[in-house]
Amino acid sequence: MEKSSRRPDMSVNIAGVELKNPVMTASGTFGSGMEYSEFVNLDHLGAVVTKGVASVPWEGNPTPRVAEVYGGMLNAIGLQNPGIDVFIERDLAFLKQFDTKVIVNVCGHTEEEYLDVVERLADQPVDMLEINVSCPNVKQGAIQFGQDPKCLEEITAKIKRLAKQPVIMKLTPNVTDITVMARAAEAGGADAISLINTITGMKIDIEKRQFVLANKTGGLSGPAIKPVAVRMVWQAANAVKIPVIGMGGIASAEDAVEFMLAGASAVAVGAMNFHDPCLTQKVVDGMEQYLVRHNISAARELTGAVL
Amino acid sequence: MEKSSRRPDMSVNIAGVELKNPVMTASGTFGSGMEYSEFVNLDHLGAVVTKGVASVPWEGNPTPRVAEVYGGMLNAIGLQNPGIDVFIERDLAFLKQFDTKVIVNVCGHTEEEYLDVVERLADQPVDMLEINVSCPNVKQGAIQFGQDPKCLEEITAKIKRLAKQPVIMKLTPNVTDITVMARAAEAGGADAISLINTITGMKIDIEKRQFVLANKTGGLSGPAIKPVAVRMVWQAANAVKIPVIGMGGIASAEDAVEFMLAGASAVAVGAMNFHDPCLTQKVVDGMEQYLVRHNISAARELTGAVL
Amino acid sequence: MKRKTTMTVTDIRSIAEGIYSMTLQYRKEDMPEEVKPGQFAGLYPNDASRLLPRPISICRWDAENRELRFVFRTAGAGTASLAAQKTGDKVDMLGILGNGYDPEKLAGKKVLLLGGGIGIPPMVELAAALSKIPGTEVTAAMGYRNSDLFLTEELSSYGKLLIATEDGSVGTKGNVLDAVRENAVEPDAVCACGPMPMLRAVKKFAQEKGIPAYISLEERMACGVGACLGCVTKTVEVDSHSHVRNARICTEGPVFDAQEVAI
Amino acid sequence: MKRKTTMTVTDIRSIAEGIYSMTLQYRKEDMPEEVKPGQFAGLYPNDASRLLPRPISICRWDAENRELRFVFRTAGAGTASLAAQKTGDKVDMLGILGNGYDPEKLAGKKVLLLGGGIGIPPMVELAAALSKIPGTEVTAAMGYRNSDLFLTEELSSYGKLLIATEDGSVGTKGNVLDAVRENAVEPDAVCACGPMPMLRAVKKFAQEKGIPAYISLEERMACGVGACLGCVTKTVEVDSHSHVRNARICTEGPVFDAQEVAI
Ligand SMILES: Cc1cc2nc3c(=O)[nH]c(=O)nc-3n(C[C@H](O)[C@H](O)[C@H](O)COP(=O)(O)OP(=O)(O)OC[C@H]3O[C@@H](n4cnc5c(N)ncnc54)[C@H](O)[C@@H]3O)c2cc1C
Ligand SMILES: Cc1cc2nc3c(=O)[nH]c(=O)nc-3n(C[C@H](O)[C@H](O)[C@H](O)COP(=O)(O)OP(=O)(O)OC[C@H]3O[C@@H](n4cnc5c(N)ncnc54)[C@H](O)[C@@H]3O)c2cc1C
Ligand SMILES: Cc1cc2nc3c(=O)[nH]c(=O)nc-3n(C[C@H](O)[C@H](O)[C@H](O)COP(=O)(O)O)c2cc1C
Ligand SMILES: Cc1cc2nc3c(=O)[nH]c(=O)nc-3n(C[C@H](O)[C@H](O)[C@H](O)COP(=O)(O)O)c2cc1C
Ligand code: FES
Ligand code: FES
Repeated sequence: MEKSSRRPDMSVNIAGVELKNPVMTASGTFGSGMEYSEFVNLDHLGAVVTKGVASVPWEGNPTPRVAEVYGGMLNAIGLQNPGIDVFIERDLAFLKQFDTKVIVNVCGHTEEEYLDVVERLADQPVDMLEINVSCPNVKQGAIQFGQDPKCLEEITAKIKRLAKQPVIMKLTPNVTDITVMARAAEAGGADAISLINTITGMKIDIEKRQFVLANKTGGLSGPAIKPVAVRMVWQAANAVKIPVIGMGGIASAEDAVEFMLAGASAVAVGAMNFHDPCLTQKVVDGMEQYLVRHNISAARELTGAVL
Repeated sequence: MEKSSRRPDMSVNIAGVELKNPVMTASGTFGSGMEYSEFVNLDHLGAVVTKGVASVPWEGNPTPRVAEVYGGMLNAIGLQNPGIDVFIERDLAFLKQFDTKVIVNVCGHTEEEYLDVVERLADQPVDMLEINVSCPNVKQGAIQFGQDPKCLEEITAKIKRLAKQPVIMKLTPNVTDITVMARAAEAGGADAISLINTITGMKIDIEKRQFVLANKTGGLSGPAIKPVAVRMVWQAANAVKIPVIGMGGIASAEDAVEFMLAGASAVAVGAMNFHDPCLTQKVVDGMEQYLVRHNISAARELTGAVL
Repeated sequence: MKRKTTMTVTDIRSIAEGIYSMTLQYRKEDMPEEVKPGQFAGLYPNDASRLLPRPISICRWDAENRELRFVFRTAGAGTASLAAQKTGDKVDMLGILGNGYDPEKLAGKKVLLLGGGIGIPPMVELAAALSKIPGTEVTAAMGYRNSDLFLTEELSSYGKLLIATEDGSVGTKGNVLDAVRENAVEPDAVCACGPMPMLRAVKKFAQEKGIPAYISLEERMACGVGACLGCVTKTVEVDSHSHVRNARICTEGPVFDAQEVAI
Repeated sequence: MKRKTTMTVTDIRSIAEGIYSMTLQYRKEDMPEEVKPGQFAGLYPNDASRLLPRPISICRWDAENRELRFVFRTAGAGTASLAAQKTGDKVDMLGILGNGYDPEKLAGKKVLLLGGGIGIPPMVELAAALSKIPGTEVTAAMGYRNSDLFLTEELSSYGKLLIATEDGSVGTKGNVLDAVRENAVEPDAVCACGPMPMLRAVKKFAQEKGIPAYISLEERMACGVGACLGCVTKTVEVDSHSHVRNARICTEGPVFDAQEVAI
């Protein structure tokens, strides 16, 4: 087989936004990019997706907030965040320095809180919004939007009316049928969907006979959930026309390619950043090598290309 | 702390059936006990749960039917089975030789098929029935019973009307809210519930760019799913009064204890039998040692005993 | 009796590009009663995240030294982890698995052994077993990709050895059946192991000649002991265990009469 | 700069029941600019199913030999896997993490170092650093369970060493503060690391004496670099990074002014 001598085109287009490559960070696993900028050059990433931000500062859950489990981890951070004001002033200002797209993950307890953040971001240097309607770790609100198709469609529509940037709805895997939720987001006017958020799990310390997490349950992420995530991305991508951003346990460029083949237009690296803080860069490089090895001229050709 | 010198009481009672210990085999991972009887003395197990059996022989799915994934495996066997006649004649006859309880796992495409098997087993040496309304790998039927609470309640009630043995309804984790399904089974008259069945997953071979399983999707099992299983067992046990049989990724006695603390009255060892064919025996022994170490006089005291 | 045992690596080396030979020794108390050619074992990778045993055919059984020899290709992470073991390391093994070939059935015959690629290793133990049966004549035809041959020394010590290479660099250019035709071999029975297209051709070849063919099949396995029903092959008749047209390769196989499987 | 680097084990041994001392050497090109007492590193278990780094305090930094010494207890499977490493093995490490103690702030003072159990190791590097600052006087009081002591030789070489044991078999019977009272130590500042009840007592002790106390906190961590917000401690005032009453132990800590955290 002849190999093209030109470097493959790594760029992808999500809802009109051109990313230099399909590799993003998964919200909440990369802070606002600041901490990991010591390890990777943010200029090399397709996009930085920030930790969820709300209209006011949130304290989050009591500790322990994280637990290691076989092949992954549980977290119940509870969406601690400094609130939109500090976020704009400090975190967005920091991210503006880099030649990468900025996607702000938005959380809230109520519809109003989501809309408040979306509005505040309207005139900010933000490329897309990702709406977290799927956090399993906050008691009140949030998860219901992500588990009821009617609620999801409605909140999507309301956000779309206000938002000045393309809107990605982030779906929870804790549902019976992900295609129903994907279609609801699409019907509400979402420009893209991203999945999966964490799967609710639990760990008990059998010596102390107590829950390891103060919150009792937490969200499972890491390589353990990858097969479930790939399946849901495949189902969702086959159910809607809008682009799908795939994530869940990506630990290598090969995993990222698997998500693209299943139907993702871009991917996000999450908990495995904690295992290897340089992982995002390695995924970008490895994906390019895969394209070269398979003589594929553009990353976007991978999307849904399972035979 | 003073340690009791008497051996702890390992027996548990599930719906009136006294098991010598809480350790069972998970359906489909232990054949009908014959294959593993070369490795473990079946007399030492609380119960043997057989591979799902239908009213007539089923061919199952095309191959590949299994795939290894990080920390577990995917399977899409498609419930291949020799049918109830051969099962009674050969497999039940074999199991009758052992001093252990026999739980027959029942599958079907339609209500009639389930009821047919239940009826055929009425006068057989069977201690309990486990109804698999949760197999993700058969195209037609089955899964809908397990994902719709009304269907689940109805089929449970119909089975209960016919069954001569206590009925365990086996729940699928592929639902939004496991407590709804647990309550539906209880409302239908189930004597116990067991969970979790496998979580639907997928693996793509990125070199060949094709699905690894002929069925495309398959059920994920093994240590990877344990945190999800423990969470669901805890939720279900807190939602119903009937006993819960816990499973999903058990790889050690410690894992089994974790399920008991979460609320299970008994546990089943599944895919990890394939990793260690002697695992069931080790779980029995290790659980007894745990009880001794913690000065707990009876295994049943573990149930729900997380603080 | 099947058991999961901890074996000791007594020899490990690369014998061709990406092909490893690994010899594992039993502890005295773990010795199996019998090992037949064509049987296999499940080797566990030394990696806490990969839990299933890898089915690998027995290449050679040395009862005196309690040693099993395996020859395998590094196909993925599991076999790569096995290839990284060193002499003295421990490897967990599930064995002995499968039915194997039946040398008695082949006694006194002109037996043609066909091996393709990583189907070659089990032919060594089979050739050794057959060569011990008086009046039995062994001809082996082995197919390689190129001149990077392996196990030829072992094989040629038990009978005539023909070689086919895809690139024609050694022996017949083409596959093993090309070599058989080129050398006008006229066997009474065939035993084969290799990729599916080769096995299909062998089945046809035997059918045409009206001779029995015993072929060793491969499929993804989970349990290796007949419990999970993961590893079935389609059969022509209803299988006596499954009562459907599926036979478990790990238990009823991996060696089947070619005319009985629907490949 | 923080980096994930591959280190080489140059020494590993058990120094008390269940307590291991492990020395890791940097490759030349990976050398950190600075290592402060009280800082820590994330050590990765050699187990493909356990993915998070284990936070372990730096017990000693030997810049000349590019070596970090760690002393840890085998608390679970991760530390057990680390304890099973051998000289010459490779260990992945994320470092250098956290703020550490600030020896300059303590210059010229009578500093009391308090360590309990597995909180003892970081006190060695701190004692070494303080002992180099002219006019600074170090008294260390270390609490052990029983006579199975460790690191006492190292500690006593930098100043006065008091010992408390739970069973009274060596030194004062009781905890480190019992030893401090028994010996009527009157420090200008306290630095402490150990279990939470001890740290609470230290906070109270310092408050009563009106002296500063710097305590090193522990919490379950995922990233170790401030990104996941897993490892927070409650603070008295709103934290300047988080803008809530939570500070990240891995980044703003692990060493905090005791009066600033709500423990
Ligand atoms: C009865 C039998 C005998 C075999 N004998 C040999 C032999 O002597 N030498 C040799 O090199 N290979 C042999 N194979 C093939 C060998 O089992 C696979 O190459 C090996 O399992 C690949 O494992 P991996 O982890 O490196 O690859 P991966 O692709 O990472 O494996 C992932 C999973 O798929 C399974 N798998 C992948 N390829 C195969 C395959 N071809 N057949 C069955 N399972 C597969 C693995 O066991 C594992 O569970 C035999 C297979 C069977 C069924
Ligand atoms: C800043 C800091 C410095 C530390 N310094 C030392 C030291 O010098 N020597 C020493 O022996 N121990 C130290 N610890 C505690 C040490 O991190 C834990 O004992 C270790 O992580 C246990 O890992 P494991 O896999 O053996 O246990 P497991 O219980 O199997 O670990 C499971 C998970 O919980 C985490 N975990 C368990 N216990 C603790 C704990 N006490 N603190 C934080 N995370 C925990 C592990 O990191 C892992 O992610 C320190 C902890 C922190 C936060
Ligand atoms: C510590 C942690 C914090 C997270 N915080 C958020 C968040 O604030 N908003 C959100 O949408 N998802 C959050 N997630 C979910 C991840 O973005 C991602 O969807 C999930 O972890 C699956 O990917 P992974 O397996 O690669 O981690 C968080 C995940 C982790 C591990
Ligand atoms: C190969 C295989 C076959 C299975 N067949 C059945 C079945 O016939 N009926 C059933 O109810 N569950 C079946 N299961 C599900 C298991 O009984 C169990 O619920 C699940 O695998 C989770 O447990 P584990 O993680 O310990 O394997 C099967 C699982 C596997 C791996
Ligand atoms: S591998 Fe399980 S039946 Fe063959
Ligand atoms: S461990 Fe992630 S913020 Fe501290």
